[in-house]
Amino acid sequence: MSTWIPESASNLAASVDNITLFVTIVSVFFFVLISAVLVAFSIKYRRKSEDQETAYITHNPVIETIWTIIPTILLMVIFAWGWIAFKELRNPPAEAIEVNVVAKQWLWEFEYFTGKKSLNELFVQQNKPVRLIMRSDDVIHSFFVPQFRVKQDILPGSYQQLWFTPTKVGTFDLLCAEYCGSGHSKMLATVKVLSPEAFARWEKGDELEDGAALAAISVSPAERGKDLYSQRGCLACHSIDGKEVIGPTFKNLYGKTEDLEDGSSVLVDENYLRESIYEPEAKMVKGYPPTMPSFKGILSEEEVTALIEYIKTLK
Amino acid sequence: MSAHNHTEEHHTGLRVYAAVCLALFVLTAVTVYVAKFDFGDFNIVVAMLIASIKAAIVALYFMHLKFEDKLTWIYALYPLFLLFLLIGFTIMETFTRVPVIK
Amino acid sequence: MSSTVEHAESHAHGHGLGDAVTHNAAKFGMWLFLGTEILLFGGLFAAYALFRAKYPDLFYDSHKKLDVTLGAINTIVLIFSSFTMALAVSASQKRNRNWLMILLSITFICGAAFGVNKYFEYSAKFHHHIYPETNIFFALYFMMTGLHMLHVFIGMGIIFALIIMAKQGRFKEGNRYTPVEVGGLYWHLVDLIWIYLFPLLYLIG
Amino acid sequence: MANGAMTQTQHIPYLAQKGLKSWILTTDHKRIGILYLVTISFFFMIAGLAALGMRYELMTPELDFFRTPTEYNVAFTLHGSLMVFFFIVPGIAASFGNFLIPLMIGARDVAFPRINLLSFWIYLVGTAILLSALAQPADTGWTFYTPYSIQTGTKVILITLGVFVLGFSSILTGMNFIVTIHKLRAPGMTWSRLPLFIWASYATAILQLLATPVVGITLLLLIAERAFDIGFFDPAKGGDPILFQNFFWFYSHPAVYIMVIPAFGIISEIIPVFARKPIFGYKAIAYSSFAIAIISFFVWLHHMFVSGISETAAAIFSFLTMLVAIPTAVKVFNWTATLYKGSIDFHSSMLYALSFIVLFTVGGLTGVYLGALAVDVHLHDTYFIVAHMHYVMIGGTVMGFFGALHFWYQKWFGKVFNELTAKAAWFLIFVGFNVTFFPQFFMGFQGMPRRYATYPEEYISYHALSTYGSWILGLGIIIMTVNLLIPLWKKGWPESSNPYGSLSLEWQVPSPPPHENFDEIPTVTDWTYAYGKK
Repeated sequence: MSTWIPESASNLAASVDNITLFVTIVSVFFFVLISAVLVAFSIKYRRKSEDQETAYITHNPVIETIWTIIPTILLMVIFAWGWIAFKELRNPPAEAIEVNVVAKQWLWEFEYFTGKKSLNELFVQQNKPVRLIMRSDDVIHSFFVPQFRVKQDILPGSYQQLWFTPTKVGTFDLLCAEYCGSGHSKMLATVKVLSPEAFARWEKGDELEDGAALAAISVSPAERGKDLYSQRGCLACHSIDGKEVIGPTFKNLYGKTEDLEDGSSVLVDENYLRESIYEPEAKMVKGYPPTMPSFKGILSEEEVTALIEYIKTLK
Repeated sequence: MSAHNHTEEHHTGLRVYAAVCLALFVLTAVTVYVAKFDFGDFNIVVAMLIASIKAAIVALYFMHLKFEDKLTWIYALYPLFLLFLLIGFTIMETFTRVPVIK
Repeated sequence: MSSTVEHAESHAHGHGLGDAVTHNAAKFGMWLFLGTEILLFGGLFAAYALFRAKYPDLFYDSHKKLDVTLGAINTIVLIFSSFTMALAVSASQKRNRNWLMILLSITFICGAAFGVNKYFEYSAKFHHHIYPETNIFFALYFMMTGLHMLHVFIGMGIIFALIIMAKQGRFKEGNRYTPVEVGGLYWHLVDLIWIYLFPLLYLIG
Repeated sequence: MANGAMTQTQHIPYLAQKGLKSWILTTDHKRIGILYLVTISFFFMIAGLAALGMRYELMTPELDFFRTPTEYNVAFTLHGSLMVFFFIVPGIAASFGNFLIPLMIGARDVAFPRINLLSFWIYLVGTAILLSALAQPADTGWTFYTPYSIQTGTKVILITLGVFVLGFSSILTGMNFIVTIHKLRAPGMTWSRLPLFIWASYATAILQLLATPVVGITLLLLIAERAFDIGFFDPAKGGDPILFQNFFWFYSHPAVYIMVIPAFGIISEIIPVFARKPIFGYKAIAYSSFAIAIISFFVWLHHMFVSGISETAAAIFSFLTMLVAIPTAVKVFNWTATLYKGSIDFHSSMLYALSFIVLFTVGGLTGVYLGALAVDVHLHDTYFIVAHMHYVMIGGTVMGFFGALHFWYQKWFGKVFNELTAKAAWFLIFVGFNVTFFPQFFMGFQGMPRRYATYPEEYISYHALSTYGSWILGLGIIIMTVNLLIPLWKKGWPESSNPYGSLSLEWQVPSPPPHENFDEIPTVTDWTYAYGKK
């Protein structure tokens, strides 16, 4: 990773980087110029005596015209260049593969044209253009992958699109860039760019390539639950160290008796936890906002079991 | 300075004000009347045109804009320009949003 | 060092500003303020334009629930009050205190009539379970007419103050009628905005 | 005419009268200016504390200082809305504008002294509402973006109501200044002789007057939306969330210039005095303020390049944004050129003015990145924006404000501060500011999004550096404040009323000025900047 701009991992990065470089050269030039002149004048014309002679210069049309025209030309070049690169960002090729994206407080859901779904992990194939069709279930979110140089706000009530062709195999951070509430900074996901072979295997459902799935068959349910806790966005709202974030903390949750909004109370056991994951608003604990989305169809029964096992370990 | 201690007073007469008032009544009747006809997309244009004529009459005569200096005119018209800008660009932005074909 | 100022003998007048300067400044200030009022309503007009373009049918169907006759009567009332206000300014310039008070009172009564009319209109809407949250048209209707109503009330307050001032004989000489003229400008703006609200809300073709 | 010729026969400084009533019921523009100065400084301090808290939190990637992310979000909302609406928007215009405009144009007061007091009172009511909102603060960010601001469980209505009320104060002040500048100029004070601070104040006043009502109605709609459950901005009810952004930026982009144009004016006053040179390209600077004031109404969509607006709309607004950069660039060149063949005295206020040029240049140039469409897509909503905004707001406005404080200090209060301490404080502020915000440009390039309570490990070194910088900056501001407060306890006024040899009208009366500024309204015979004229 270079120090000033992240590595480029999409077809769009190069043109964005080129214009960025141009703007940077222009900016550095003018910054150095102005600073140097300022410092030079400050030294040369510093007040040495009270009656130092000064020149009576009020204006100079030639100089003023020149330094109005030069920035104007440069700015127009930057505008035009930025626009050209922007057009590329905005216009996906026809052959792009579509992926549906749902952003909600505070997780990402991806649905592929094969019907496969994934949560907080976007799988794409190297060198194959992808078109994301994105909607939000609640407030404005923004899809941002720094290495791809793409960003698009996702609005509730309409579809937004974004496209890119990943050029490098690897895992890249996907960040929510539009402030969306208390879980905003935890609304992170990853984009997994797979080689064509790996992608084909993944599509077939043979997920052995996938570290998480691999772990699923070889680790205890509680450990699997721990991974799910961070991958599936639970951590945005539920702490494991007793802090109150948005929802109740998981620490010492199992076996506790919670007071509900309707005045009754409930013992937190396996069934209550399962119900709360699938139907969060069925039994609301007193004093918490009804913001949790349902994980029905997102987390399998097996995964819910793993999560419950994990919660049980948090004492 | 004390020699010019009064500003121009525009003693617009009762007759002018009455005529203006009457014109406004008539235009109100006209706008209600024409609303009964359907000009398609021009309904709003017609209605706004009549309203603007009425507004102009109120401003020019009742509010004496007719007798005001250039400066007042500028500051009476500039907000209208900004209003058009606000409405125009907002509408332009809203209706040029690219529909995502799904 | 060269100087940029000198003292002329001729500026002998006191510390207060001349009447003419005050009068012009006050009028100009009010015009500036009216500009901000236009832009305050401007946001509502822009929202109206946007949503009407988006939902023409909703706007058409909803506007039928408004009473054109009441709206038209209110338009006439406001125009008439503008007329009497203009005459009041004229009377104040002629230092005709009796006429000034009569005309201001008529204007005030017109404002009150407008308010009463609006009260009946609103209660009829509530009676038919039409509230701001009913749909976007009524949200705009209540916001626009409500904000306008607020301006009518403020205008009536100003007129009331002017009547009191006239009663105390404050507009006798010089340019002391400035408050009447400035208050009049404000009242005309209230009328001016209603001139647009009426066709926009009541007369959608 | 020598300076001494204007000595007042009975000089009773406007500060002489004592007692609470003499302050809260004053119609003297100078006293109202002080009232504003005290209030805005108070909010500057509170908002600054919120910023220090946020920076302290961001030392480490995980949450440790605040207990919940919501607390962090409340902190940046408070920081943003206090700084923007309660300090920087009214800031220079209300404090220095009030103090200087009548003095500089040769008037006894503003056109409507009582409305001036009224607008201060409205400002106080707004601040009171806001302070009561502090008990249950909102977490929306200062932009109040819908639909989050409609859905959040925190109390949004109070804080927006506070800002709404404040808007009227801004409008009345703007109206007052425009009328004052048009109608109350002293004889001979033609438009081409006006100090540039007046030109800048006039341009600012236009923006205050005509942009503020739009944010007023926007916030009113937001309040109505929350209170009555209607749906202008909520797509679930048929509304349009982008409409809010359109309305909000229609105000808030011009508002950026409300914040910074007065600082342009200040810099244009300070540099000629301490360089003993006429300002270079007077007309260009004067007109460019106006050009900026007018064009700034046409560029608001550049805040929305990734909000889903069309390519065409984006292109038009990118183009218009570039146009705004031109007058700004011209100003920077003019200020620099003024130094040529001058006699430069590095008074503390001059140091602020010079650092303004450097820092504002960074702020302006980084603005070009954000105006260029494709680059903005990458940088939007990252720390690059945060850094850019602070280079303009602190590097620009606050440097101008601090410069003005040091330059007109003697004029306002008739006291002298310790110049050496002032220079030391300036040094700390300059260094601290750059250490705080320069790393944020790199962080932004790397993709660190703004408004994150926690963040991925890889940004830790930038964040830590930035936090250390905030401590230096904070220390500098504390030293500066103490240095400026100490002399206020001393009795008596200094000998010289025009210590820096300024030609501008306000320095031709005693310091501090008498109640109605001038015994006799002066007649102006020459340009304000005729330094070194032979």
